[in-house]
Amino acid sequence: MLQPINVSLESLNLVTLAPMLIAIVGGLVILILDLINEKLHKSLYVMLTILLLVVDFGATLGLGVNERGFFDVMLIDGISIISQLMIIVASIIFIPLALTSKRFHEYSYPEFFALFLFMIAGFQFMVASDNLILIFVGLETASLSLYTLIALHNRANSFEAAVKYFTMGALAAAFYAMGSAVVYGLTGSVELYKVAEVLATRMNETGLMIAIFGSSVLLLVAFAFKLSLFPFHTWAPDVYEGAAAPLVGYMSVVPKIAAFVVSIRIFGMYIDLGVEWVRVTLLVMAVLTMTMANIMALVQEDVKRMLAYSSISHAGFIMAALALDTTEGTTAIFLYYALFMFTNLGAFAMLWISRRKKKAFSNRYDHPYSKFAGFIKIMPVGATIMALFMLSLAGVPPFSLFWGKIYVMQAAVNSGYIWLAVVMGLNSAIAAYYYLKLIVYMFLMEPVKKVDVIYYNLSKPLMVVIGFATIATVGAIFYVQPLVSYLYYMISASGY
Amino acid sequence: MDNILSILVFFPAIAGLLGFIVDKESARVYGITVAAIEFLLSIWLWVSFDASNAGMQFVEMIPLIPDFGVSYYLGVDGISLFILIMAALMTLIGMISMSITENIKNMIITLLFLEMTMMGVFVALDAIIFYLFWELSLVPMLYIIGAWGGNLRIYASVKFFLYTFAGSLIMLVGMLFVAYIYHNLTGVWSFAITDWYALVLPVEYQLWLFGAFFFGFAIKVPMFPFHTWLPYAHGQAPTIGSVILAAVLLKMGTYGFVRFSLPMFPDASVMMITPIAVISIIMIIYTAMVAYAQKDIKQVIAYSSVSHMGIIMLGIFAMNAEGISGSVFQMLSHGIVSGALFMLVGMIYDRRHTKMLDEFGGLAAVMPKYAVIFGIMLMASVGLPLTIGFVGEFLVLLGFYQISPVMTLLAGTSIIIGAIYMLTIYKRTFFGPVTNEANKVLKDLTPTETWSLIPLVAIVIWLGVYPKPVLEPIDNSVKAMLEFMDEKAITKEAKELIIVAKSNQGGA
Amino acid sequence: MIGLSHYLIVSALIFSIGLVGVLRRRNLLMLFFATEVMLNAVNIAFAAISHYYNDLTGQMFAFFIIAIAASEVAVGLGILIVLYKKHGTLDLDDLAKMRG
Amino acid sequence: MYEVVAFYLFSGLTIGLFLVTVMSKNILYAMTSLAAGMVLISGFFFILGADFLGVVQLIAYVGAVMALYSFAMMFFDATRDIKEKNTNSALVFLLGGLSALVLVLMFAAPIHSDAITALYPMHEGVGNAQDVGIVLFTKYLIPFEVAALMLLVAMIAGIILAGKKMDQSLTEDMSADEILIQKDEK
Amino acid sequence: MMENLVYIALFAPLVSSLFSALFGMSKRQTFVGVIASTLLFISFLASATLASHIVSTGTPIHVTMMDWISAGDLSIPFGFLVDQVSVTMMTVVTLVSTVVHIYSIGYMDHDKSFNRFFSYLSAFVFSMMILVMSDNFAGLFIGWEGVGVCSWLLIGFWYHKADVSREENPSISPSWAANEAFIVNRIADLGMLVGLFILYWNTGSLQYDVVFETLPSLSGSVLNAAAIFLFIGAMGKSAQFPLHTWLTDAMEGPTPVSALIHAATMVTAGVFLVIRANPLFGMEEVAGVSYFIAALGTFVAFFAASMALVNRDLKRIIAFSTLSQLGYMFAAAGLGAYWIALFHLAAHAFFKALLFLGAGNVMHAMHDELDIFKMGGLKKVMRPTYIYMGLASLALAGIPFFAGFFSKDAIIETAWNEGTLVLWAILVITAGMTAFYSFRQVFLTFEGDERYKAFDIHPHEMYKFVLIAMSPLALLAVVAGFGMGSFEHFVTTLLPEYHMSEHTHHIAWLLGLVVLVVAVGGIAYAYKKYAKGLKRDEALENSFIYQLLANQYYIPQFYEAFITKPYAMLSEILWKEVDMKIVDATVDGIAKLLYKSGDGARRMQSGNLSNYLNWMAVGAVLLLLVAAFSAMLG
Repeated sequence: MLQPINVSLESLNLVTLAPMLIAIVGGLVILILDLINEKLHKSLYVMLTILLLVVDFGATLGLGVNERGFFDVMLIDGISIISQLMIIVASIIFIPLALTSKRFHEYSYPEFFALFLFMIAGFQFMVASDNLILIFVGLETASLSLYTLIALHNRANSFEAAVKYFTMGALAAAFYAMGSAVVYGLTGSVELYKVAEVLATRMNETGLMIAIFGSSVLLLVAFAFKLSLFPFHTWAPDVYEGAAAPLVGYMSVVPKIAAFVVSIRIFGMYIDLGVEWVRVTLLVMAVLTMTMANIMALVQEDVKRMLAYSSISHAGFIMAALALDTTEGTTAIFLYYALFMFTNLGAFAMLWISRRKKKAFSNRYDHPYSKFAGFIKIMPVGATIMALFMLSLAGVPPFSLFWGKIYVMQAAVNSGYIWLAVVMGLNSAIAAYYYLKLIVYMFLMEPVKKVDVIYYNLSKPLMVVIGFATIATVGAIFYVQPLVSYLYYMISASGY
Repeated sequence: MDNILSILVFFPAIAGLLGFIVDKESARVYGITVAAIEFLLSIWLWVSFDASNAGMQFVEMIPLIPDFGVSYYLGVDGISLFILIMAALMTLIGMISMSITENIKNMIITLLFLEMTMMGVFVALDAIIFYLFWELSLVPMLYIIGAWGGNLRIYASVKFFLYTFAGSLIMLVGMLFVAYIYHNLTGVWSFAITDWYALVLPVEYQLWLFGAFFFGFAIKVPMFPFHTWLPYAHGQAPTIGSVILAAVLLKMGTYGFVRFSLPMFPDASVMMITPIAVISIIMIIYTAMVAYAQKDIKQVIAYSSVSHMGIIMLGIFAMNAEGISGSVFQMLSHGIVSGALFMLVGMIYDRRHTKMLDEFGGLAAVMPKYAVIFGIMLMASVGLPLTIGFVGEFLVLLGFYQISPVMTLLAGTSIIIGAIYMLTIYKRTFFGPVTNEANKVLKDLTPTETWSLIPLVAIVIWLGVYPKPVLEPIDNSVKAMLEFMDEKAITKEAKELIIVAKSNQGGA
Repeated sequence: MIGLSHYLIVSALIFSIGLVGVLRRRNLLMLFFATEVMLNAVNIAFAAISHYYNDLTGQMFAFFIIAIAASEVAVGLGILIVLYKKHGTLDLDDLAKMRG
Repeated sequence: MYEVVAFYLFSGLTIGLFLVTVMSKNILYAMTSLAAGMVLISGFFFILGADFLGVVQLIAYVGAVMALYSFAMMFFDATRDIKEKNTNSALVFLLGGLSALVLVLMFAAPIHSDAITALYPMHEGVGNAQDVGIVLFTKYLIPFEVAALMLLVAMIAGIILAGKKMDQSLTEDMSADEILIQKDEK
Repeated sequence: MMENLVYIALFAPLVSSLFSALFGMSKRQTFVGVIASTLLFISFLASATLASHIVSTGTPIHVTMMDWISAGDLSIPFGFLVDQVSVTMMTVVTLVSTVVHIYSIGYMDHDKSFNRFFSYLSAFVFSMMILVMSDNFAGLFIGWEGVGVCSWLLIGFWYHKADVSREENPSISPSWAANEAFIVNRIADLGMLVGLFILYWNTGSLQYDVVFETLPSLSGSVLNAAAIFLFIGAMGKSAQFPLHTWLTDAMEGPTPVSALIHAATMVTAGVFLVIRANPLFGMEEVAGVSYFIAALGTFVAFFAASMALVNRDLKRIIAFSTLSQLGYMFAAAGLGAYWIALFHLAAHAFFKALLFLGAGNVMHAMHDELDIFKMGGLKKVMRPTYIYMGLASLALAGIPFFAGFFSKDAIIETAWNEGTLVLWAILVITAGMTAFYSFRQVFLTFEGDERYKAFDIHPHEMYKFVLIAMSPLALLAVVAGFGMGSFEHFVTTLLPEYHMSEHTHHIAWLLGLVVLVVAVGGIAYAYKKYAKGLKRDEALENSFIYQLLANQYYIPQFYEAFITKPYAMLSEILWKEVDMKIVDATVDGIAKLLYKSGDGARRMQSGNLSNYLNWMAVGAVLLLLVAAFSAMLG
C-alpha cells in the first residue's frame, strides 16, 4: 500500500516560486481588470506590467544562490537568477514601447499584457529548472504566448510570421520530446543532475555511444531552432520581418537567453561528460551560423531584416562561447546578452518610432534602407543614436557590445581556440559592412523624399526607453566591471 | 597638471559636445579656438616634458575593468610626444585653412572628436584603450570622407572603414592572446603595455603575435599590398580629411609597430626584418612608380604617402637607434609635409574644382606664392637637406644600411623616383605656358591660406636645420627601448643583431 | 518476447512517418496532423521506457506532452483561422510573401 | 504471447493509419485515420500498463483535439481533396528514411539498463491512476500548474485570435489615427 | 676674428638670397642686384682675407656652429673647416660669383624676374660655400643637394617656356632640362649617400678628420666600396659619362647661371669631392678605383670634345668643353695629382666663366640667338667681348702663359709621368680638339661674313659696367698660371705632393711642345676653315660620324627610348594593370565574393515554409548521420 506522504512547507522552499507567481498573478489581475472595465487605457496596463516586473525583479534578486525547491523541480542557481533578471530587465525596457503615439492592434488587447506576463513566467520556469518536463512546459507556455503576440500585430505578414514560427516550433518541440525520450531511456530520469550522474556511469558501455550522441542531436535540433542556429534559423528572418519591431527586439534577446540557459545546462552536461563531439558540433554550427547569417545580411534591403540576420549572427557568436564550456565562456554569454539587450532593443525601438502604417518607401518592407537616407538632416539626434547602436553592434569600442565581443573572444583564446577568435574577428569585420551601410544611408546620402516625418511614432515613453538604451550603450565601459564580476560570481558559484 | 594627458584627450571631446550648442555661423571660429587651445596644451606638455627621461611621463592609471585587466592608463614618452603635438598642430592648421562651408558645424564637431581619438591613440598605454581610440578614429573619418568627399566618396569611406576594421580585429585577437599569456604567467589580467613588455615570449608565439599585430598595423600604414584603400580615401576625401589622414592616421600604424611589435616581440621582429624590408622596398619603388602614372595631383600625393611610409617602415626595422629615431622623425616630417601638400592641392581644387594634372600648367606665373610654398613642400618631400624631410630619410637609410646594404640601396632609390614624380607634377602644374584659359585668372593665395601654410613652412625649415629639440627626446626613448629589447631578446641572432645595431663599430 | 527496443523502434518509425508528413504536407491543417503523429510517437517511447524501468516519470512526460499537444492545437488553429480570414487558403505555398 | 500479438497488431495498424494520415489527399481520411491511430496508441499504453495515460490519450486526443480539428475543418471548408504540389518528394522520403534509419539504429542500441533504479517506481497492487496521481501532485505539481497556465494561454490565444476584434486591424487602418496624423502633418 | 670672417663669408650670400627673395615677387628693382653683388663681394673679401690668413699662418680654421643631427651614435654638427683646399674653393667661388652677380645686373636687365634671379643665384653661392666649407660629409651633402636645387631653379628659370620637340630644341624646355638635371644628379646622390653610410658604419663618424684617421684600419673591400660610391656621387655632379647629358641641357638656363654653376663652380664639386677625400682615393687599396677615375676622366675629355667639334650652339660648345675639362681634372685627380686637379679647377673656373659671360654678351646682342652659323663678323660691334672670348679661348686651348696652359700641361705631363701612355695620347689629341672647337666657335662668331644680317638682327655691345666687371676674370685667365708654383706650395701642405719623376722632368719641355703643337695646329685648322666665313660642306654634315657627334652619340635618344619611356610605360602598367586590376581587384573581389555568396545564400530563404522545414530536417538528419558515424567510428 502507499504510504501517506509528508511534505513540510519548508522543504518545498516556496520562495523559489515567488518570481513566477508574481508574473502569473499579475497576468491574471490584468485579465480580471479587463473583465471589470473594458475601457481601460493601455497605459494603465503598461504601467501595471512594469510595476509587476519590478516586483518580480526584486523577488528574483532576493533569491539565494543554489537553492532547490518543490521536490527539486525548481533549481535556483546562478545562471537561473541572472537570466531571470535579464529577462525581466529586457521586459521592462520592452513594454513601454507599447505607448506609441499611433495605435497598433496588439496593444488594444489587455490580454496582450496578460499573455506577455505569462510568457515571462514561462521563460522563468524554463530557466529555473533542470527538469526536462518543466523546461518543456515552460518553453511551450512562453512560445505559445509569443506566437500569439506576433499574430496579434494583425496584418498579413505577422500571420505568416506566426504560422512559420509556430509550425517550425512544433517540429522542434517534437524533436525535443524525442530527445528527452532518449535521455530518459538512457538514464531513467529527466532531471539533468540525475541524468549526468547516470550517464557518467554508462559512458563506457559498448554500442551506447550512438544513443548518447543521438540524444544530444535531437535536443540540439530543438535548441538550435530556438537559438536560430544554421540551418535551423530559417524562420528567424521572416518572423522578425513580420512581427512588430519592438517584439522583434525582444525576441532576439529574451527567448534566446532562456534557450541559452537550458543549452548551457544540457550541452554543458554533455561536454562535461567528455562528449567532445557535442563541442565540435556546436562550434561548427556556431561558425556556420555567424558566417552564413553575416553574408546573408550583407544583401538585405531592409533594416529590420538585416537586424534579424544580425541577431542570428550574434547568436552564433554566443553559441561559440557556449561550446567552450568554461566559466569565462558562460560569463561571456550573459555579458554579451546583457549588453546586446540594450543595444538591440534600442535599435529596434528606433525602427519602431519610424514605423508607418502605410509602406511609403517600398512595396514590401517597412524599413528599407532608403527610408533612412539623409536621416541626419531630418532628425540629427535620432540618426546619431541609431548610428551609435549600429557601431555598438559592429563592435566598435567603447560601445557596449565591444566589451561583450572581446570577452567572448578572450574566452575563446583562453580555451586555446585562437582560430575561433580569428573567425569571430573576421566575421565582425564582415558584419561591420551592413551596419555601416545604414550609417552611410543615414549620414552620407540625401533624403529620398523631400520632407518626411520619420519620427512618426515617437512619444515620450519611447524617448525615455531609447535614451536609456543609448546611455547603456555608450556608458558600457563604466558598468562592465561590476556586471562582469557579478556575473562571474553567480556563474562560478553555481559551478558552470 | 599631472593629468594633462587626460585633458589633452578629453578637452576636444567635451568641446565637441558643447559644440552642438554653438551657432552655425560661429562654429568655425569655435573650432579653431578649441584646436588652438589644444595645441597650446600640447606645447605645454612639451615644455613640461623632461627630455632626459626616456621612460613614460605624465602617467595616469585608473582601473576600469580590473577583473579583465583593462585600465585607463595613459603616458607619454619621446616617441609619442611629438606625434601628439603634430596631431594637434595639423588639426589646428587644417581647420584654419578649411574651405568647407556646407554643414560646417558638423565638420567642426567631427574634427574635434577625431582629435580626441588621435590624442587617445598616442597616449594610451593600455592595449584596450589603445584599440578603443584606434577603432573610434575610423568613425569621424568615415563621416568626413563620406559626407564631404567627391563622387566616389561612399565607396571610398566604406572601403577605408572596413579594410582598417578587418585588420584591427585580427590585431585584437593578438592582444587578447597576449593578455591570456600574461594571465597564465602571472595570474593577473592586464592589458597594460608596460606590463606586457615584461613578458618574454617563446619565439613561435612571438611570430604568430607579430603576424596578428601586423595585420592591424600594416593595413593602417598602409603597407603593400594592403594599400589600395588609401588612394581612394585620399582621392575622395575633402582637404581636411586628407590632411589628417595623411598626417596623423597613417602614423598610427607605424607608431603601433614601434610601441607594440618591437618591444613586445623583439625576436620575431628581428626575424621579420627581411620580409618587412622587402615589402617596404616594394612600397617605396612600386608606389612611387604608380604615383608617377597618376593623372590626379591628389592621387600622386596619396601614392607618394605610401612610398614614404615605406621608408618609415624600413627605419623601424633597422633595429638601431639611428633608424628608429629617424623613422619616428620621418613620421613627423611626413605628417607635416604631406599634410601641407594636401592642403595645397585643396587650395587649387577650391579654385578650379578639378585636380587633374592636364587642367593645369604654368601656374607659377599666375600664382607665384602658391608655387613657392608648393616648391618648398615638394623639396621637403623629396628629402632635400635642411628641410624636415631629409633628416628622417637620411637616418632611416643610414640605419638600415647596417642591416642590409643592398636593400638600402634599393630603398634609396626613393630619392630618385621620388624626385621623378614630384618634379613631374610640379613641372606639369606650374611650368610651361598657361594654356588653359581658366587658369589665367586664378587668384594667388589668400592671406588666410598663406598664414595657415607659413607655420608649416617654418617648421619644415626649422626642423630641417635644427632637429635636435625634437630628435633628442625621441632618440632617448628609442635608445631605452633598444636596450630593453636587447635584454629581452631570447634568440642569439636577435640579441646579436640588436647589440651590433645598437652601436656602430667606430674605428674598428 | 517484446522488448523495449521493439517499442522504441515502432516509436522511431512513427516519428519518421510524422516527419515525412511534416515535410511533404502543403496544407497547414494536414501538416499539423503530422506534428501530432510525431508527438504521439514520442509518447509511445515514453510509455514503453516507463514500463520497462517501472518508473512513472515517463508517463508524466507523456502526460505533459499530451497537454502541450492540446495547447498547440488551440493556438495553432487560432492562428490558422486569422490566416485563413486574411488569405482564404491554408496552402503554405501561397504563404511566401517574406523571403530573401 | 497475447502481448506479442497485440504489439504487432497495434504496431502495424498504427503505422498504416499514420501513413494514411500523412499520405492521403483527402483531409477527412487523414483526420479519421489520425484519430484511429491515436486510439490504437492508447492501446499501446494499456499494454504497457499506463492505463491512466491511455484514458487521457483517448479523452484529450481523440475527444478534445480531434473535435477541435473537426470544427476547424468545417470552418476551412476542407472536405474536398487537397491539391498539393509536392515538389521534392524524393528528398522528403530520403530524409524520412534516413531519420528512420538512424533512429532505429539508435534505439537498437542497448539503451535499456538494469542498473537503473526507478526514481518514482510504480507500486505493486496500486492502480496506475493512483500512482500517477501521487507523483503528479507532489513532484510534478509545478509542471502541472504550469501546464494549466499553458492551457490558459492557449485558451486566451484561441479566443482572441479567432475573435471578431481581429477583423479590423488597427495596425493597417490609418483611420484609427486620422486625427493624430492630421495634427502631425500640420 | 677669423671665425667671424668664416661666418661672414658663408652667410653673406644667404643674406643676399633672403634679401632678394623679399622682393622676389615684386617688380624689377636694380638695387636688389646691387645689394646682392655687394654682399657677394663682402663674402669674397672675407674669403680672400681668410685665404691670406691661411697662407700666412698655415693653420686651418675649424669652427663648429651647432649640432645638426644626432641620433644613436651618429652626431653631425654644422662645422666648417677653412683650410688650404676649401679656402681656395671659397675664393674662386666667391670671386666668380661676385663677377657673375654684377654681370647679371646687366644681363638680366630686361627680365621681369630680375629679383628672383638674384635670390636664386645667391642661394646657390651659399650652398656652394657650405659644400666647400663643411668639415664633414653630411655637410658636404647639404651643399651638394643645395646646389642641385639651385641649379634646378636656375636652369628652369624661364619656366614659362613650353616643351618643344627634341629636333627643335635638344633640351626640350628649360623646365624639362631642370628636371633632368635634378633627377640625374639624384641618381648620383644616392651613390654618394651609400658612400656616406659605408664610411659611417665603418668609421663611426662622418667628420673628415675622424674618417680619414680611421681609414688605414679598414679592409680593402670596404675602402673600395666607399671610394666607388663616393665617386658615383662625384660623377653626377660633375656630369661624367654616363650621367653627362644634363649638363648640355642645362644651358637652357640664363647664361650667367651657366657661367657660374655649369662651368666654374658646381660641376667642379665632384672634383672637389675627390680632392677632399684624397686620403681615401690616394690609398694603395683603392688604386684601381683611382685609375678608373683617371680613365673615365680621360674618356670624357675626349668624348665631350668630339661632340663639341660639330655643335652649332654657342653655349653647348662651351658646355661640352666644360665637360671635357672636367674630364681632365678627374684624370689628374685619379692619377693622384690632386693639387694639379685643384689648380686646373681654379684656372678653369676663371677662363670658362669668362667664356660663358662672353657668350652671354653675344646672346644679349643677338637677341638670344645661339646658332653660330647665324652669326659671324660680330667683332665689328663687340670688340671687348671678342677680346675676352679670345683670351679665354686661348687659355682653354692651352696656349703658353695663359692660365690653361700651365694647368692642362701639368695634367698631360702627369699622364705621361704615371706611365699611362694611352691616357696621355688621348689627352694630347683632346687638347688639339679643344683648340680647334674653341676657335671654330670664336671665328664663326666674330670673324667672317655677317650672316646675322639675314635674320634682321641688330647686335649691340653689352653695358660698360658689365664689361668692366668681367675684367678680373680676363686678368686671371691670362695670369693665373703664374701662381702655380706658390699655389702648389700652398695647397700641398694639406694635399699630397705630386712630383714628376726625374725622367719626366727631363723631357717636360718636349711633352709641352707636343701639346703646344697639337693645340696650335687645332687653332690653325680652325682659322683656315672658319675665319673667312662659313662654307658649309653638305657631304660632311650628312656623314655618319658628323651626325653621330651632332646628336651626342644618340645618347639622349637612347635614354629616352630605353629609360624614360619604359619607365613611364611600366608606371602606367603598374598602376592600371597591377594596382587596379590585381591588388585592388583582389580586395574588391573578396568583398564581391562575400556579397555574391550572400546573394546565393539568401536563396535558401525562399519564404516557403515547407522549404524551411526541409532545411530543418536536412540539418537534423545530417547531424544524426554524423552522430551515428562518429559514434560508430569513435
